Amino acid sequence: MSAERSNTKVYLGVFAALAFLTALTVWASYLDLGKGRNIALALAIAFFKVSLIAAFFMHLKSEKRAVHALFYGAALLALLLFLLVLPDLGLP
Amino acid sequence: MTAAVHREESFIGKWIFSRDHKVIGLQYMFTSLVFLLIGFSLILLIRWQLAYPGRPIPFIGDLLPDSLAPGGIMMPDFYNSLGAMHGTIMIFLGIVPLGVGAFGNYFLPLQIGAKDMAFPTLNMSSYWVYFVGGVLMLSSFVLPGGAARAGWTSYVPLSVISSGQTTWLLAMTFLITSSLLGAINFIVTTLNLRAPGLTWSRLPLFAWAQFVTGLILLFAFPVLQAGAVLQLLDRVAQTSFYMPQGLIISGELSQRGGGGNALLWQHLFWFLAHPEVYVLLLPPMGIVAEILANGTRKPIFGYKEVAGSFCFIAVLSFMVWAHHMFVSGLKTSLSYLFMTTTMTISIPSIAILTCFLLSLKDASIRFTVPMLFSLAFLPMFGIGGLTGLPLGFTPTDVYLHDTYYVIGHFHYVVVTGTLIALFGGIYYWFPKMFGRSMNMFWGKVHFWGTIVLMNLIFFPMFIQGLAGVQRRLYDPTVQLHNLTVQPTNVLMSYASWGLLLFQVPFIVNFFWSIFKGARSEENPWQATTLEWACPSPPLPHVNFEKVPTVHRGPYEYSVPGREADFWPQNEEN
Amino acid sequence: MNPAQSNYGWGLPVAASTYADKIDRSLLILHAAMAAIFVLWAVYMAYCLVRYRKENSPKAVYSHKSTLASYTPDVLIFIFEVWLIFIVGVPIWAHIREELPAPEDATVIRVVAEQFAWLAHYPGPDGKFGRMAPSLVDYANPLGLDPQDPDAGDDVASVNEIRVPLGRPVLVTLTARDVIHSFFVPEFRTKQDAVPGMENSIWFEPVMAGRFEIGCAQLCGLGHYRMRGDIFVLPEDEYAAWMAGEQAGRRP
Amino acid sequence: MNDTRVLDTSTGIPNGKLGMWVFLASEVMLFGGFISSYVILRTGSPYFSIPPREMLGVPLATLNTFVLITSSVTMVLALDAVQKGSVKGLVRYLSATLFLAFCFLGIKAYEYHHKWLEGITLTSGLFGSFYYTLTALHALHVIGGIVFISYLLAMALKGRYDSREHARVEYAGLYWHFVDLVWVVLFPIFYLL
Repeated sequence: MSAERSNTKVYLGVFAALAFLTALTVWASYLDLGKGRNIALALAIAFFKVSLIAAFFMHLKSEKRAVHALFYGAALLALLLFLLVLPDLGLP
Repeated sequence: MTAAVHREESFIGKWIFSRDHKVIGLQYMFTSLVFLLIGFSLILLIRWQLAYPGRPIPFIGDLLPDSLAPGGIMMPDFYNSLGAMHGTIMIFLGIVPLGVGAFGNYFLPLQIGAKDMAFPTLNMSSYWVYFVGGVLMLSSFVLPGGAARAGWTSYVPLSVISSGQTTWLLAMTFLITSSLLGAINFIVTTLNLRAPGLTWSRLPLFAWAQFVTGLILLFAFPVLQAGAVLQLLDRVAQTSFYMPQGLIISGELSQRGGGGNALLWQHLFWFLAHPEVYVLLLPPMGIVAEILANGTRKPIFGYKEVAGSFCFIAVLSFMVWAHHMFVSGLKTSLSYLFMTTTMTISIPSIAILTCFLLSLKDASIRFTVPMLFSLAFLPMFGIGGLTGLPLGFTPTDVYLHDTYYVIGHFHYVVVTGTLIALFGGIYYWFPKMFGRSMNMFWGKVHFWGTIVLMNLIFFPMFIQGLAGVQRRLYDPTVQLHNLTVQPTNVLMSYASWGLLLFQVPFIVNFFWSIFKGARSEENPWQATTLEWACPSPPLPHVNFEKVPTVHRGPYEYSVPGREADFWPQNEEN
Repeated sequence: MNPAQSNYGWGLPVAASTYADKIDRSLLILHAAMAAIFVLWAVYMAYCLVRYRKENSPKAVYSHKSTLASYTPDVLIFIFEVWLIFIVGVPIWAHIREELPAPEDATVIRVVAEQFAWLAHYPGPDGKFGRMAPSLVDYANPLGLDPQDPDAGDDVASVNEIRVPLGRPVLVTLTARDVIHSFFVPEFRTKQDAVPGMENSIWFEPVMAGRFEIGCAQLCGLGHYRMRGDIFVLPEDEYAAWMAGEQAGRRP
Repeated sequence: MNDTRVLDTSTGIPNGKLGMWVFLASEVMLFGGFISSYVILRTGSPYFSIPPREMLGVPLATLNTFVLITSSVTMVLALDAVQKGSVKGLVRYLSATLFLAFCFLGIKAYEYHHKWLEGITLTSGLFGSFYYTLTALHALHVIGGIVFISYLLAMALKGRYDSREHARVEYAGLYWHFVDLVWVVLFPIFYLL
């Protein structure tokens, strides 16, 4: 049963982390670190939160290879679309 | 899984809203064949206009409403909608549902020894969403505003300001949803419901092709869904995702907020559309692999190379899309990248073709009708693939882009490549689907007529392309540089009407044989894959009497030391 | 000076610009390679179809190993493509796209594409383009040139006709007003989409005088087929006389 | 942690879970397409005017993010409860998730109304267009989640789920966490940058 009990503690821990990160990202947005660094910081925090949710809440950690392949495959292709279109329309 | 209690279903349950993958496969087949015929007949009207510009269309001319073809003479707007709907219907309503929807739904579960798809209800709804999308797309001809007229690629801003596009976009959303539902089913079924012993290296190449196609559909279609929603909002809600600042449309300055970018739609569209053309290509390659192995009585040469090339094509197809945009204002640095990835993706296609050609060596070739179609696929797809090289290579693409060379290229790949292979698939699997075989004499008549006439239609397109004839021209004779090659249009038009005649034997043969064809036993072609291990037509809902177990690779033909020259996958000894 | 029908034959139109022959050579190389590959494949396949017919070889040979030799077609074509891209392709593409001539020693023209006409805008002797205002667009003033702007005083506008002097490169800045068009001159082997909201510039240098045809290569609506124009390549003196005539015709 | 039923699937993952993950992969590409278009036009188009921060209502959006994260936690606790066999816990947490989802929609509706009056409308500029399109699409997914979870709640009240039979709760959890995950990405790119 102890394994079961610790589950709840893990979830509450992740919850606290997510709440803190949300507050952090809002606070960080008020800092003026220059346009590029602000974007990078906000996206980094968002990415960290996303991986927290995926790993613990969606139990991605304990899933089999096939699911990992799907998750990373989709994320990679979304990034590919974004990275390859940006230079064309991005810098006028 | 307790044995399915077999309650007697009503006609509606059994045929209309059936959850059996075989019935859904047949529904897809009949609907897509009807749509192929409709799409084909649209282009026959265009062929008259291209051969004899401005002259009234003989028989059908006066049947057409005056708003479209006054006095039987086709108007440019009607011409553009015929061209746009021909492209859309043939690709999204005809070939993909036939290759993926019909053959995939019917034979993927059989080839992996499963009772049905992973999610039968999802599978049924995918057909009915496709059906609604198809009806909506066709109804756009009669709705006010007429059919879409900005090409099957519906480039903005033309597609935002011209009429008929809203129904096109709505119908496309339905078709995209249907393909996504189908893709989810294909991936989970292939991953999860394989018969015991059916490892990945024993999976038939047709099943490999359908699985990889499912993955391509899954990752590529949602991006067009996003693009279509943005275009729909641009049309309906006056937003300007794609509409640049300060457009002057027929004299007046447009009041839109502006700020959008016209190239964004091309990026989103081609991010889907290039993987989509590989969705058109992979299932037929799977079918050709099956038929070639069976017809040459020899394992396919390089099974691992072909399966690996399927996956390599699937991955690379997401990195080549901008070769459609070399002259559209794409930055030159990007065009170098996309030129290289496009050339790299030609390698796996050549590898697959080489493996198929090397399968003919040391073989014992039977010239059955499916084999005729598969053998014809090889040179025809060869021309299609090779003519893709000058289009992927930027210096030559500058001249050949948007000319008839491009149309010749993709028709050689899609018509004399994919469609011929799908015809071969119909002749090959007809006995399994209906328990009767099609008439082989009329099959050969259909084959020779179709192949010869298709070449008469599509090969002159390269000559026109090199002469610089642009595509989608209502009246080519207005441009002086098209005059010399104009006679080819007359030849191509007569060939296309002849092609319609040669489809009649196929249609009659197809429907006549369902009821009156000669009875055929379970394994008429003496093939080795699992779909031949069940009665034909397979048992409703359970397919196999007992779940087959797989003991060897998919193409064990002419195994030394065995008297029968084929060794089915599910036989123990 | 009608475009002599001899410009266009059954093959490629006449090569009338400096980089046209580069493109023609690439076309030739590619089509020769394609023909060679196809003929080799066809001969091999025909041989197999005859030699390994069921009658000639009743028993097929069972084999699973794919020899290394089976990769030769792929490797050969890959090497050909690498050579084609990096040795032949990249230099030509850079030459066509990035080596734009300097404005001072080229004829600079702005071409605005609209639904179903090409509007050409010459800067005139002062070399500066006048301001254009969408509100001023009307039949007499298709470009919407602003009369008050001093630069616009000597600007020349023309519809569906472009005149350029022989012997100097032409720098064309392309844009569109409503939908995407595509500026295509078969003889110069040049093609570039005119995208509304963007300015794409291309260049070509005619090598012969004459009249060459402009076509629209991107579907732009019901008039797409009749959106044609002419480029007149005039000898230097005739061009100067024409420009002088245009200036003289202007109000003093 | 996986349910202990003998798994007759070749990969060992139950069909439903694999199906949900495959569906979520396509959703990643759908939102990926939208977000890419937004970021591309925002960096590329010179006419992309970004409204001042006060008009965006950042504090309210932060609260909204907090609400959605909490609903994600209650969802995972609901799954945890049913795995331990306590149907009462399942019902309690599912209702909490539903309540929080409705709160999210309520705050979102108020935000829409407030912004529309402030002048950010669908056609006021590209920011407005993208803001409403993307957040409306996300809200539709939230509504889809609400329908799914209320169906689960009804079944749970009928006692359909126990420590062995609760696959659908897990799949609804996967979907709901994905919806929260999308909002976690949408929040900074709309409100903070």
